[in-house]
Amino acid sequence: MTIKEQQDEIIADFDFLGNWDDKYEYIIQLGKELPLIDAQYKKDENLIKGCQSRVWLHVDYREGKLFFTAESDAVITKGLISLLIKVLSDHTPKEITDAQITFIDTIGLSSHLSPTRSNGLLSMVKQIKMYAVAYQSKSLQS
Amino acid sequence: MTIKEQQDEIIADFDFLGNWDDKYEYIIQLGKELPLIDAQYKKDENLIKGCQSRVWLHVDYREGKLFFTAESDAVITKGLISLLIKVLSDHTPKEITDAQITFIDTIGLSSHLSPTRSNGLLSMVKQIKMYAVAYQSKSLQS
Amino acid sequence: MQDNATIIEPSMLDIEKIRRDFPILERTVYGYPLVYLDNAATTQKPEQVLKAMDDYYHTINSNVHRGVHYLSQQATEAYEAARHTVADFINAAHTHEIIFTRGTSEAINLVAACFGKTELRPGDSILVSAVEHHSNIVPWQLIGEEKGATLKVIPVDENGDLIIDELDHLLKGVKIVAVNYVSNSLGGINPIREIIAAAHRHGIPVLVDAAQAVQHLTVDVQELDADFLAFSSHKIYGPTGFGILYGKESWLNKLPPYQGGGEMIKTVTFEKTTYNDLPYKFEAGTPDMAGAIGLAAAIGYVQELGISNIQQAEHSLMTYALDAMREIPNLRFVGAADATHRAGVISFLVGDIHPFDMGEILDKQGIAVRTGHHCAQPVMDRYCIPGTVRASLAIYNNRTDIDRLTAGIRKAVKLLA
Amino acid sequence: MQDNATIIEPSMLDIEKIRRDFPILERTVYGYPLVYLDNAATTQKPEQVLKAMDDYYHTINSNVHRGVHYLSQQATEAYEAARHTVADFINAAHTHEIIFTRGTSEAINLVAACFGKTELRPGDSILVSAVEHHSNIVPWQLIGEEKGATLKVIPVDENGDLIIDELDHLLKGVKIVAVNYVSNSLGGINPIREIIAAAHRHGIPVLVDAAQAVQHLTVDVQELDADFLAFSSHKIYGPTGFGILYGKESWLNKLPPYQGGGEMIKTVTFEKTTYNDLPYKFEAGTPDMAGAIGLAAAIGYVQELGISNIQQAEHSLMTYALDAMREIPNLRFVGAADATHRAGVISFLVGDIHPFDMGEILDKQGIAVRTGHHCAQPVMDRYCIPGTVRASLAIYNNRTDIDRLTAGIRKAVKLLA
Ligand SMILES: Cc1ncc(COP(=O)(O)O)c(C=O)c1O
Ligand SMILES: Cc1ncc(COP(=O)(O)O)c(C=O)c1O
Repeated sequence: MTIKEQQDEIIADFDFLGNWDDKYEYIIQLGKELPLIDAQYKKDENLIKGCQSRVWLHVDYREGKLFFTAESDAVITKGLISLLIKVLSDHTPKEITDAQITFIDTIGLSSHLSPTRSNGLLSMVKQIKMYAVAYQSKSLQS
Repeated sequence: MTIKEQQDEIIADFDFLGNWDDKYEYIIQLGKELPLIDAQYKKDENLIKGCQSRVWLHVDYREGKLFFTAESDAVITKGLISLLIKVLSDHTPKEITDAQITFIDTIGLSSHLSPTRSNGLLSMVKQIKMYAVAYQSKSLQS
Repeated sequence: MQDNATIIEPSMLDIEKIRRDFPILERTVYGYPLVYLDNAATTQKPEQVLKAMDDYYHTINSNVHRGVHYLSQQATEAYEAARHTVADFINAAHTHEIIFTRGTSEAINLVAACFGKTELRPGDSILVSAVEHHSNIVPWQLIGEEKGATLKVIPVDENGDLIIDELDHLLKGVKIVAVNYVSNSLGGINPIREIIAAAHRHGIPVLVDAAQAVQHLTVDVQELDADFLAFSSHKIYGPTGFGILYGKESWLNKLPPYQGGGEMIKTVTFEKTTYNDLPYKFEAGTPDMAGAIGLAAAIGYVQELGISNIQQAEHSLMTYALDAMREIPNLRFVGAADATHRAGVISFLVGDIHPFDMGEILDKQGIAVRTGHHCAQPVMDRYCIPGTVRASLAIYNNRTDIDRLTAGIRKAVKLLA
Repeated sequence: MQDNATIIEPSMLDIEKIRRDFPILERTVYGYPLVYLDNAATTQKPEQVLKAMDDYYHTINSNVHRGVHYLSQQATEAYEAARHTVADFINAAHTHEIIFTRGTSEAINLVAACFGKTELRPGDSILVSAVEHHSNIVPWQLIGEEKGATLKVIPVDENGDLIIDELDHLLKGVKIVAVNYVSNSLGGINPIREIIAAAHRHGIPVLVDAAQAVQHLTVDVQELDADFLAFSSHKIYGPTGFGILYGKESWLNKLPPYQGGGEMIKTVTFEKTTYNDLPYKFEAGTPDMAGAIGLAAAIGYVQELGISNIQQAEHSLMTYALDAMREIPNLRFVGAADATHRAGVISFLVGDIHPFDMGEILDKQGIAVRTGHHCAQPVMDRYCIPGTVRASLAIYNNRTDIDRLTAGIRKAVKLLA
């Protein structure tokens, strides 16, 4: 699936969920399920600046594609991260740099991307994009 | 005349003057007439702190009474000073410390006594009172 | 809940009437009527305060002090009357002991910088407590770094109480003590009388951070014998961007000026400048006239209600809230659990729910609380927690607010646990 | 007067319509309709500004940045949008180059203190001009005294023009230049482009005091290549107690922090504190949310009218005023006599009438002007005068105001001369 298709699928899933409780219940469920980041990667270098909740992000580069694992100590953030990873993992650096992340807005959690919230999710998106740019220029050189 | 009588006389004089122009004209006239302070007394020690206009005040003590001469570089202030001196000069220290200066208020120039105006007139009243207190304690001692 | 609640005396105040002075309380958030329990961060403003500022701007707005003209004199009188209102409110001995600042933070920075400049030497120390707001830590670190002085800390116990048994020992080498009256992160009322008495026995001055105190308790600077005291307008129903530094005349006269500018000087030449008298020596630049007038109106509002009536009403609501929250399984309070040692603030956690998650689910229900470290990271480090959820009260909060809060917490627990 | 007046183009602005935005202009003073010509001290505020602040307090008032809840996010967005509006207004390259302060004075003090701390050594000098406001002299004296640095002064000629022929020579040993764009005492527009260019040739940064410029002229920090620039909200139709420091990103990153407190730090322990990114590094404590929103509304108001339309209208009124005043016997202008080199301010004296007397008689006629040294004593010393009478214009002033002023001066002359 493309990044766009992945996002559309998430949006469709959320359309089924009527009110905010159901949406949050679903995200929280995802947050509880997210495979924990490998313990060795839950270290300070992988910590993303975020005032309210902490987020760790690890990246692997295999066969031209980027794979992410992540963790947060806040479960709602973790749930959103899990969606974000589903959307962006297993794609080429170029696909990731080109991607528009729209689903968070569409499902009504845009406040998590507000620069004023400083909760780590926006920083995480930025960090993923930076990794993608870095690997893209690397792959262009090699 | 007592200080009270002097003030009443001034107030009565001003009652004849209808509008503000006439009152100011009168005060300004007085300001122009005030016998200049003796040149030797127009010195920094006699300068009274006042932001907008400068006021010099000199005091003489003769036969149990205080006599004031004064000067200001602003003519309206000078006119008011001339009234003030007319009221307070040639009185005993005790009469001066006991006196209530009400005429400035009554003739409608109370703003000159506003602590926020810092134009020297209020400081001058305070200074005169301080001289009076000083000479009063002196005369009590001797 | 009602049944086993502590006995609550009827309040002298009509809270529903008070609420009508705060129209923002009628708004909705996500379709729910707003429950505003973030008052320790900033309070809402009554119409009386907004009207006082509007009136100022509509009738006498003008630069103060240096003007001969009518508006300027009216503005100056209103501005200086505000200073008088503040002096009266905290019972300062002199009106000129009241310095207008931008807020508590600036007030503390002013003292730290000016005191530090002349009084701190390498090896000296500054004593703060373990429950300070960053604004009462960082200014001292900044000047300490410059002067080679270090911070010492009055420790805190598990209940959030300062441990003051060792105070005499701690005070060795200390040049100034800076402590808050009420902690913004835990809500505990600190034993500042004891701290001030101990410091004064050693001839050490004390700055009291009263940012979370003046809106809840009677504060009398002479009775406390505080050398300096700071608070913010925006936390006591006044406008943003304004605050107070009280300083004893003798100290304020002793300290060098802080900032340079208009009004704080007497004469200026390029070679030499002489400074103005108190309070102007510490007020550089055009002051915040509307801010002063707004704060005076806020203090007037508080005085009309009566600070002891406010204290009683808030105590009663606090008791109600603590009782109700105690019923929630796995909820634990951070800091003192009883209402008597507390003003305004309830910090809590439920199970291992992250405060940020709790805050978000409460927000979705229209309930505004604060989550995180509350600018008091050392307090969080002390308890080894990432932060707390903080509900904080003001005089317009009612039992409905508390019922909504407890119901909201229960709902959040159901979703999150 | 009209006959020999300079040709005046019709203004693009409807001044009478503008006046209706400022209800205070309808008030009377001593029975006369108010003529407010003390705009260089502080301007009046349009309803749009008061409404923006009222709306803020009525709908989203909340502490910014640290809150998860809805109001706090709304408040933060409005607050940061205000920063964006300011950045856009002076064409800053980055929004985070805009630091919110209490006013011009605080902004200059901030730069003086922080720049001084790391960049000034004994024997260095700071270059100011002979026509500075005290707020751009005293902060440099304070830090100079601490660091052993001294002030040097760009001289001024009889007409009030800065003498910049010797600038390259003057700049020797100078670490920073601080000059105003428009002088508040004389109204002259200073050659800051030339001063900045000369300073930069020597690698010296320049702070521009734009307190009397932004409300009258287009100010573009990138075009000017200013390193720092300061102005006050209350002089550009905004609320009191608020102001702006612009700094080039590179300089702001280089300078140490100013005050300590919440929001300006990243992490705090009692041992060590790390500072936040720009602009927060320089903003300690709860900010003045309403102030920021009020200033943004004021800038919006100015932008809607168009700063070049304002400039043209004010120029036209200035020409009218200077022409009319020139007819008054014995009236002499202090500073440039023509409208082209002047913005907003007319400083004058008549014969040997004391400015204080003139101001009082004008006041009695409902005309508000300022008298005295205008916080620029060195300027008065330069001209050997105790002060001036200063009439200063804003966009709501009209020819009636000027006619009332000239008639008022004539009446004062009749009484006083
Ligand atoms: C040129 C100039 N600089 C600085 C200031 C100081 O501004 P504020 O008093 O708003 O801090 C003023 C006005 O008072 C001014 O006119
Ligand atoms: C105890 C305490 N001290 C200081 C401050 C700082 O006050 P402000 O941010 O208004 O400067 C606060 C609030 O933020 C506080 O709660």
